[in-house]
Amino acid sequence: MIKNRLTWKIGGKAGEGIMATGMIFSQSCSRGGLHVYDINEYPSLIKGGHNTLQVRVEDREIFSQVRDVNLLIALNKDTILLHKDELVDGGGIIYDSSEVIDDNEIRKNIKLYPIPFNNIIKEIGAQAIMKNNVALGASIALIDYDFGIVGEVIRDNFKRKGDKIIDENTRSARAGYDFVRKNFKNDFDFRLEKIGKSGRMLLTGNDAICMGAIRAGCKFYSAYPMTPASSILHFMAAQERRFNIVVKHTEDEISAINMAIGAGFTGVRAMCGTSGGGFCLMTEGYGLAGMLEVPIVVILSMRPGPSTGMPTWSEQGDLKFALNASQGDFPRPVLVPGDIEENFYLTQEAFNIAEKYQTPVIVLSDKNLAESHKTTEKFDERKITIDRGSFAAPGDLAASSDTTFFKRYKYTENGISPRTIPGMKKGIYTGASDEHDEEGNIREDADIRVKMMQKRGRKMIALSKELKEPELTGPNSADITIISAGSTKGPIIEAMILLEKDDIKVNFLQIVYLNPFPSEKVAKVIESTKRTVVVENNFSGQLADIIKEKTGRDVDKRILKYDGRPFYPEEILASIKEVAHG
Amino acid sequence: MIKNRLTWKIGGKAGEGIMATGMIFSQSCSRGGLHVYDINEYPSLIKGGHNTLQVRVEDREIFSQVRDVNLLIALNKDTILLHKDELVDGGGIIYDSSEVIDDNEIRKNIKLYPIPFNNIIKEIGAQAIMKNNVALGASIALIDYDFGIVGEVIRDNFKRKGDKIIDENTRSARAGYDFVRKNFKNDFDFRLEKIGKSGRMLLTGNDAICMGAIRAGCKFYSAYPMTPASSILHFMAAQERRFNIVVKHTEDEISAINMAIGAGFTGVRAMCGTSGGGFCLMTEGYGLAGMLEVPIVVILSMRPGPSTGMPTWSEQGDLKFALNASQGDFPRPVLVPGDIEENFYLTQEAFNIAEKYQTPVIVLSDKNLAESHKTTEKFDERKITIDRGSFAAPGDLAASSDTTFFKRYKYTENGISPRTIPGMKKGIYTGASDEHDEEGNIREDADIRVKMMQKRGRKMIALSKELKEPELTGPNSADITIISAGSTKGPIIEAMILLEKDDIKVNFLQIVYLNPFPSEKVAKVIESTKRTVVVENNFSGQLADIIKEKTGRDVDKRILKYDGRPFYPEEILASIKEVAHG
Amino acid sequence: MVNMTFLNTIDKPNWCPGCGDFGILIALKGAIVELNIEPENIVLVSGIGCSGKLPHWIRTYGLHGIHGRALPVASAVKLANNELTVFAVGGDGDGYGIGMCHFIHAMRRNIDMTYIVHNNMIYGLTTGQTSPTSEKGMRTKSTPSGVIEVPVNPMALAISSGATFVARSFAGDVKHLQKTIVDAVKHRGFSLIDVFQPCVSYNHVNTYDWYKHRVYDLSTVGHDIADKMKAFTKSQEWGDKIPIGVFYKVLQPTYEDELPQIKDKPLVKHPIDNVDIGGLMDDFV
Amino acid sequence: MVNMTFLNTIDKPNWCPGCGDFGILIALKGAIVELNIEPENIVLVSGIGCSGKLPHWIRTYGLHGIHGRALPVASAVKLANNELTVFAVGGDGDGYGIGMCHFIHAMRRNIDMTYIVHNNMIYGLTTGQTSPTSEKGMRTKSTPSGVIEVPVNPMALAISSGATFVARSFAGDVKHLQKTIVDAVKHRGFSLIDVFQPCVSYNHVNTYDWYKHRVYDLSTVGHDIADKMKAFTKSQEWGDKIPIGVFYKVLQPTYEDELPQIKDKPLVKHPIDNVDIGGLMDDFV
Ligand SMILES: Cc1ncc(C[n+]2csc(CCOP(=O)(O)OP(=O)(O)O)c2C)c(N)n1
Ligand SMILES: Cc1ncc(C[n+]2csc(CCOP(=O)(O)OP(=O)(O)O)c2C)c(N)n1
Ligand code: SF4
Ligand code: SF4
Ligand SMILES: [Mg+2]
Ligand SMILES: [Mg+2]
Repeated sequence: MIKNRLTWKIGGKAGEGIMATGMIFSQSCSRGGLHVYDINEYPSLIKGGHNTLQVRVEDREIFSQVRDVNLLIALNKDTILLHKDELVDGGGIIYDSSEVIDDNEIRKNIKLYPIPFNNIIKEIGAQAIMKNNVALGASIALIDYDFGIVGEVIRDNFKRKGDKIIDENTRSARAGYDFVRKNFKNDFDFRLEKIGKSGRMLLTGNDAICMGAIRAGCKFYSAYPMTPASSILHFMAAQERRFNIVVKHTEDEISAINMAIGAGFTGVRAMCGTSGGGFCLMTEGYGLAGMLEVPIVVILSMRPGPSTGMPTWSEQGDLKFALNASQGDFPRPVLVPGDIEENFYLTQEAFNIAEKYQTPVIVLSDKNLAESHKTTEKFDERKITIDRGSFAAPGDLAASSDTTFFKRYKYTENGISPRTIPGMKKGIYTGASDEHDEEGNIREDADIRVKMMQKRGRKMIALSKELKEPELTGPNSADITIISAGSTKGPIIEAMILLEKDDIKVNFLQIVYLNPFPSEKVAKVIESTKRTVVVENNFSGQLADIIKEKTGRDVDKRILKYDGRPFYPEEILASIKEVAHG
Repeated sequence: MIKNRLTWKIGGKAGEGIMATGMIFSQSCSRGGLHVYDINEYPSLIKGGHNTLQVRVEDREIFSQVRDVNLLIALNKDTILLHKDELVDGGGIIYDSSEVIDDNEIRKNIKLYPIPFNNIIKEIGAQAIMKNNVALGASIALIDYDFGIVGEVIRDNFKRKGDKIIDENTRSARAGYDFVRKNFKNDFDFRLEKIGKSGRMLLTGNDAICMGAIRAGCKFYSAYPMTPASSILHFMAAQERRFNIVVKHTEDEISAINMAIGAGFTGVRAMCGTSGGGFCLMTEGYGLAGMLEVPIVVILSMRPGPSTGMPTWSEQGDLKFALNASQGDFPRPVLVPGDIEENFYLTQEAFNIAEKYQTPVIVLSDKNLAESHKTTEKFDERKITIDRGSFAAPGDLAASSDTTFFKRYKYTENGISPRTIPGMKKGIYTGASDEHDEEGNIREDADIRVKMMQKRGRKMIALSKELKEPELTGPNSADITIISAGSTKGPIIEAMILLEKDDIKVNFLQIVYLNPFPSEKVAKVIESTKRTVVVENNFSGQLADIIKEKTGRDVDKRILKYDGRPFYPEEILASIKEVAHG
Repeated sequence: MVNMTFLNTIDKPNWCPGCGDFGILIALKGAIVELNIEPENIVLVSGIGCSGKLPHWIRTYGLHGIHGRALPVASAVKLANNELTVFAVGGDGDGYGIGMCHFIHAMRRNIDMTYIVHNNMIYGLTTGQTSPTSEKGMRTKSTPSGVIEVPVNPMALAISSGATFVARSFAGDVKHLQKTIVDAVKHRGFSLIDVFQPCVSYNHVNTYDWYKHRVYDLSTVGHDIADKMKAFTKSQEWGDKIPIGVFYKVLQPTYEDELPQIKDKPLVKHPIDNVDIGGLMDDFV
Repeated sequence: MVNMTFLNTIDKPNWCPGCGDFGILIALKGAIVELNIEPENIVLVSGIGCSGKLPHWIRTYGLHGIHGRALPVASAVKLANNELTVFAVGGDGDGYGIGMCHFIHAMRRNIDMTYIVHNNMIYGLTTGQTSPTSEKGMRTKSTPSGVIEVPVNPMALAISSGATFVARSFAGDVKHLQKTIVDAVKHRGFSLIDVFQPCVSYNHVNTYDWYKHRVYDLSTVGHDIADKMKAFTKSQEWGDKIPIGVFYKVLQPTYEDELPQIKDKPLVKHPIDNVDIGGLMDDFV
């Protein structure tokens, strides 16, 4: 019997509440003090497509999904056919007993738990859609988990819908639970046991981005819906009155970024968010923010391209696009959080960088990070500082001329000029998207042009000095160093845990600041390691290209995956072994 | 006395016909069998700003402007003040004698030619605006050129405006000519003499792009006006009835590229053109063309960014943007012509690549190339091939299924699939911006995704095998190798001519195909040269970055200019000497 | 002779059961059969949305492009080959939201094509946010406290912008819709059909019933489709009674009519292997 | 007390001598003085074009952004600090061409701001191409054989889209324009002023004289600005007589009115150093 190490997976038709049921399971585990990591798969259509939610539960922190499944809740036959091979020996399938299953198709060592969903539902007088809950309850019984917590979660989730709904859901789950207790032997190999209250949150990367933004004092969020960034819009909109934020679903992404610029210019912390196709439409505004030196934060949540691609799947194919978007040279800081905590802290930091350096800042995320839930300790607010950068001092303003514009674009050593915002007396200026002088007047003189390009350029130098260098995770010297950025962090760490059993010494360098890039550090690490690999969720190895551009060094291997699915730790493990032994 | 080596410059207020007058001079020289290269400077405003046209004339092919000016036509006092220091010893200034000039401000060895423009105009009963022509005529007398050719050019240029206009213009020029003959000694050091009829064209880079497109059979051009691409729109629109082309000034650049896609999909050769800001708006459509595998040609004519930047000036700041525009990985061929001839041939080739590889192709130009005139031999049409790529053969069509879509995205060895267009019986399919199977049906399966990414990717491999490797200009082995792309070619070649007198051995590698990048060749060249420099019209050295990404090699020096002005050969010369001796 | 079977695809529509999009697909197929246009001479261009998937489920040429950009693509398809019958289809977000700029400009251009908007007053494919036609006060994921803007009025905009055939129909009335499509295709010029399309998954306000109780056909009340002012007045009607049918129709030269370049033959049929630029080069000597 | 001198800048306008834009600048300055708004509480947002340079030549806060995007920027300026007086200015290409999508959607949003369009029926700064308001048949650099489209009708579009103050004026009549601007600023809600602005360099058709002989003020003919249908009828008038003045005006709640978030104080005045997310984190436990 294996306790508190389980992957539970539910699958069925889109639109049948699979995700909601899975979430109740995730929350129930988290509430019981266990660690949870879940990941969904669903097509870009609303009803009828195949959906899954896979929930991994352990008693230690979990960093990603794994491939092996222990218990499969199949709400339709497709789910069995599609996922039976993911089951480990001794794993089980809960399914509708009215489904005819060809025994030969299922491996011998898989346990089958047919359940008469319809009968049960009829018996307790519930609606057909309650089938999910029956299955959920059944699974709780099999794994021998505390049903009380599940009831509690159901209660909390449906609070707003009233007692009747709570009751129907709870009864259905209970009926499934009871049915299993009564009809099957208590012999399922994989069990969960609560280990006390955790106080941990269960949240997605997008949730964390929103919390980071709200904590940073973001007062304006503008966006046009686009998977996988849409849930940021939904979150922010739901919180707009509680935290005094204006959230605008705009007519398009062009408007979204230009609105953010208007708000940033006026002095509030402003953010917009989208995915690749929408970011295309934002690129012109992105350059505008660079030229006007208006602070904004742009969340770019990646999904597989090119073009519409695979809207509900995951990829990291926009690294180079983000780094080079919009015409001309200007500071383009790009931050790449690797997990849910980093989403929170880096989004918060992005606002500081944006205001301190008066520049747009991109936070690069992806669908895998955006929508997967993970149990996460409450964020440590002591780590938060709010740095609003250099607003013009009252003295500067008082001393400023009575006839000219304020020197909003003053040449300074670090390139950062004192900032004024509308409403400030004597701070008046007009910002121009054309090249301009210190006051913002349009100028085409060669010397002014050169000075302004250098002034803006110096901001990036100053920023690069301030940022923390990436640190190696794992042993200081290793046979193989993995370099990566973004949501691959989770499966890499899990792969490293698996590798501990092997004699391959591996460490991991996570690139968090893609620009300014920590070239020296990366070059040093590559030099001091026997072999270097990158792990990337894209076709061409964009990070490896960037590393080469910045350090001149080739990595030894590009471990790439571009089928729309994030890496499994097992895949990374296998590739690393190949590199080690090959 | 120096014959047939002259730089003539005219300057005055915008909107006063300076450019037109300068063009008459350029054409008159070209018609006389001389070689001409001219370059304009003007601000982004319509009237009153300072304009110049600088015309360099020699009896050998000229590749760029030079800094030294021999004769300055100053239509206002500003022109004298701004440009007197560009004059060589023995140079002259033609100006309005009513202007009060402080003799101390002008170097002793500059010859002054004050001319009573207003009197002359009054005498011959012409309008005030004819001043330019008087000045032109005066300059022709000074340099002792054939007035007959000037008269001929005036006649041709104003043919459509009628005899009265022709007469007024000619008489004004003649009056200026006669005035100089009568009132000044025939002692100006710099002379032009016609050397027979040339039959050469005098045209800009944009003219050449249009001719290349028309010759390639482009039938559809869509654009939204944007300097320095606007004159492509004007050219194509003026020719649309002559060559049966539909030219559309669209509501925005988004529409422009999507229209080009619609036309390309339907089977005509289609092109759109813009500058950086407009290209931002095209990036989403650019990815769409990549995904749909629709051939289109995109002209991206660069100007200084970021954002609106310096709309009427020149820069090469969009290299990395062009290479990485739009989300995801897909084939993105980028061609960078270096002179007017290459504009013609490469635009023509771009259509072949687009259709053969069924992909969007970017032709990257800049304002310097777009708007400067150069005498150019008529294009050699024997070099032209029209390769329309693989349309589905009648046999394929006949054999295709009666119930399914045509396999428009068939997996093939080189990634290129047989193409059908609307109207073809049995070729019916629906192209999708979503990931799709061979028939275009939307698919999210991992294996189909991988195969399709690889199929599209293979097209780039096939293309890279077909393209000509860049060749070294100059000696095979050298002390310094210059690497560059685009319009820097001209001043580099001129600098090399200047360097011939020195003992520094220099050669030049021009990158024409920025993607697929000739990595091997470039690496080999860098390795086999003592020192490598890049010459780039941008702030950060984007080409040098690309070289490093592709070859892992640093160049020894980045010679950069980013004040909105193209390089003078003299500047490159100085920098090269520094590298050689420093 | 084209028939329904030919038009059917092997992939089956994956819209939610009961979605109004099914009615539009059926009406469109019906109209094509009724008009008897060869499928290889039809191009259907769509944007992104539930609506945007339609071209995958009808066996004509199709281009399923990007969000909001069906109209420019479709316009150029027609200009490139004016012998084709061209449709643009898409959603209300697609056409009246992000695509608004093209919408207005396509109408004043009057290219001979038919634009069918699946107007479900919601963003379907992105799971239920406000659309430009969502009614004021409507609560959605992106506007949990209710929409603040007044909705766009596609009929009024079309009448104001030069569209020469302006109609509305209802996906719940396939016969009416099919007839409207047939009339639109027969009309020479740009035709707009705004189709009330119930979204059973995310719009629980504007349901089949909601529409059924409100719509009435303009042709039943003696509406004069040639009268622009009357059409505008009708476009302002909303509430308990909502007109469907043709609001406005006028004959104007099409964009193509004014292009001598394509008088003899469509662009796509012009040979290009040997375009003679000799004269053009001479112009520059 | 603000005065003309304060508003003057050291840089002088570099529009072509005689350009209609000068009239607009003078009227705008006059209106600001008349309204007596402190310059530091004014923000002028523009796009790109000759028109777009205006904010550089008046000493208030200004943002000269990108082509066609003045409205979203200006809208957000107002939402971020609703104590400011916000103007958007721009050209006809800027606002009705590339910016059309924002134009329609800004109007239905009814944020309290004033949008002044320098409508010269041409692209000025790019040296004379067709604009969306160029008349049919007009020959320009981009349409040497004449424009094929019918022009957009900004008044009709505004009336159709929910703008609550819809007016037209003429740069050649500074007094009229100044009064119109003053009325527009006083109006609570989105105000559109389409200004006939002669471009002396590139539009040789629609000149000062052309306008002078045609325009008449609606206020002189007893036009009822509260009547939407009448306003639409008036919007259709074009030719020998062209109406200027206020076409339509109605009081509706502004967008800001429906945002409790900014009832007490503007967004920009909310402290942010220590936003308490404790409760929010608890929601996720
Ligand atoms: C540029 C861009 N922004 C956002 C999206 C995401 N997106 C896909 S469909 C859609 C809206 C769908 O609404 P609608 O157009 O009304 O079509 P429906 O699904 O309701 O038929 C959006 C915003 C996208 N694909 N591209
Ligand atoms: C995205 C983009 N496309 C094109 C341009 C080039 N451009 C600058 S101004 C302008 C149009 C000017 O016309 P209008 O808006 O009517 O202003 P006007 O100059 O007439 O006042 C254009 C197309 C640009 N700056 N940005
Ligand atoms: S979400 Fe709405 S519009 Fe989309 S398929 Fe379902 S019912 Fe139809
Ligand atoms: S080009 Fe026209 S609009 Fe622009 S400044 Fe000159 S006259 Fe005014
Ligand atoms: Mg919709
Ligand atoms: Mg204009």
